[in-house]
Amino acid sequence: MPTLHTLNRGPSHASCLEECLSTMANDDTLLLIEDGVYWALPSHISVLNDVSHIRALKADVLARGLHQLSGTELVDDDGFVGLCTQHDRVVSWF
Amino acid sequence: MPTLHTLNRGPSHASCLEECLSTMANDDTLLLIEDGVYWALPSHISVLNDVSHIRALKADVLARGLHQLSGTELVDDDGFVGLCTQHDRVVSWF
Amino acid sequence: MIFTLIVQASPYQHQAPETALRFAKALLRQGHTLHRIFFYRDGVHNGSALVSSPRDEQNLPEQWQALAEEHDLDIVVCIAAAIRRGVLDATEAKRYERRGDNLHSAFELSGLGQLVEASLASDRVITFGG
Amino acid sequence: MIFTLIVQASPYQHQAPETALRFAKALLRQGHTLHRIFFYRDGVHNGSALVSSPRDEQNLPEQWQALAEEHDLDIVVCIAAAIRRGVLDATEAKRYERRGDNLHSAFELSGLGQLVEASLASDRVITFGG
Amino acid sequence: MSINKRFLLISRSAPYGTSAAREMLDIALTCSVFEQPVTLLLLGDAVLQLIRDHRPDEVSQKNLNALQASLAMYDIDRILIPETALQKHGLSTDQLSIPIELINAEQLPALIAEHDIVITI
Amino acid sequence: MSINKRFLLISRSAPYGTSAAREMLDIALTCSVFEQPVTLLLLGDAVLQLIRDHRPDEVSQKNLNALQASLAMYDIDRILIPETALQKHGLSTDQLSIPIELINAEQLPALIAEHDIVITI
Repeated sequence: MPTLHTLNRGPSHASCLEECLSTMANDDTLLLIEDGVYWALPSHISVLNDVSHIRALKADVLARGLHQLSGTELVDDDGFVGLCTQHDRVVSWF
Repeated sequence: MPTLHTLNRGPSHASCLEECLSTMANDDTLLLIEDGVYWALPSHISVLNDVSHIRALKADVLARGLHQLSGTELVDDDGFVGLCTQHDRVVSWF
Repeated sequence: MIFTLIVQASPYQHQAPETALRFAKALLRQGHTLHRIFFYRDGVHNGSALVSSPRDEQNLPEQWQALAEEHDLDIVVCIAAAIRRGVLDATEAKRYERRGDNLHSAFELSGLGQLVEASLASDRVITFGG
Repeated sequence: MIFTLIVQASPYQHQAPETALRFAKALLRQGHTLHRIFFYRDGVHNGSALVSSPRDEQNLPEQWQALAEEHDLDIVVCIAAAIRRGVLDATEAKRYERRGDNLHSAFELSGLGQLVEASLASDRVITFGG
Repeated sequence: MSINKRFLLISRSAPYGTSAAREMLDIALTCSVFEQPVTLLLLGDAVLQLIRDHRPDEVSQKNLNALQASLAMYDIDRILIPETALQKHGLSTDQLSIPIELINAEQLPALIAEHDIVITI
Repeated sequence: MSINKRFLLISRSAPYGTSAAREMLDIALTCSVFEQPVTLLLLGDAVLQLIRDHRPDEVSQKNLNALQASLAMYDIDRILIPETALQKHGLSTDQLSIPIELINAEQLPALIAEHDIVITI
């Protein structure tokens, strides 16, 4: 039943995240990729308070100099594939 | 001295408009083009309250079925060129 | 598991195709099946044989080609989207009387039906957009 | 007045090039001078000679070509942006050993210096992005 | 094709500024040709696609209203819009080009869960 | 070239997700090569371009920090960021890769007015 949502837009694209969140069920997972990883910055993470399962793509976090992001679990590309298999469908927000 | 600002993104891109507005001087003009013309809808126009000079590009208004937009002065392509000549520089927001 | 990927963004300008490439490599590494990669919208430019990159930058179309050859992948560029954007194989170049073609030989031009068919045949469909 | 236009978006996917075309026609109609149109980023695809459009849709690259020929315009495609995106003239196709070229003959590949030079020579520089 | 999967196409884009609206409809019609049930969900600015009386000849584009009108002929009759999106733009259903189904924001997660394939565009 | 014009380049984009940051720097360096004074204004997510310790080899891209570090050698030393943009992302100037000039939001209209050519990217 649960859905994996990926999101690749940064905080300037607030409506992209809002629309993503509006479709998320409690047991869904949000995977932040590309510019979406900036939502995991301490100054933005609170908008994700209602999301139980948050992951961020490791390559994108490292690429952008966000090594010290705490609190958000990182997944590598294999983990991304794993998340896809563990959820029934994937919805991409961009 | 005054600047012409064009903006081509719709209400989903609120930060595009916000950043545009943050750079506008009192005597500047805002020209809404392409998807930017939706800001002239009655439900959105109030965010432009502080802008003294607002125009919308006629072709884009008509293309999108917004013929009954009232309150916003329309300019055609010749008017767009005219606005460029009447201002010292043009800043495009997209 | 059987995957299909949809790539909707142009390479270089958007990161999405690079993310899709890494994802494709990871799923193949794990032993999953990649039924098809379908390139749509400006994503059709991933099929260009004319892209060149400085030596220290990656060439996405060539990487797709190499991956497809290594794993015998079906990489399809949407024909309707491609023709409007100037991505042609020899057949279409002739049909539309254009002076040449530019689709990398590993790619195939085909219709949106290939997207629907792939969705039916796959366990997961993942979109990469920009 | 002397104008230069910068077009940063790909045709068909974005409306910006079509807006730029209408703007260019309007300024020429009014007797202004169009010093140069500079195509940058995915805007380089405006220079593709391989785009085909159904009869009831417009072909932007052909329209640019027609306008340039009618008014003897200087329409320049950024060479660094173009090579990375697979838009080549015969010289670059040879230099990079690609199998063909696809730049419409009315366009010229050149460097960002042409953008700076045009800005200096013009009264107004207008960017069309998407 | 024998297997049926339920397709959900999600659009977030206004019409004409980009080709997204047009290219979503192209996927929808293809699903229908292949006899797959397809639902359209229009979020945010995508609601604006359904305003009536487009005159896109002004910007040299094809009329999306005409394509929208053809959806019913292809048995695509589930076009969903969240009430909040309509309200945000100050629109009411009688201003739209085709009949749509209003959905409460709370129903969106269930909507996603009842589809097999979700394609955003 | 003899005529001098003051160029202002405005970016609104985060790095790496699109090529905008890179292609803005390419214009900036070209202005400098042609001996034209150029100012960079980073708004919104563009501030994130200046976070330190990028490792873009992870996503097969070139390091923007390195390009940013070369700006000073090209006499491009006016890199402006609105205080509000920095605050929005919870960043302080000492977390950034290169020295920048903070600007009050109220000064932005005057900044635009003091430049001849404004290019957004």
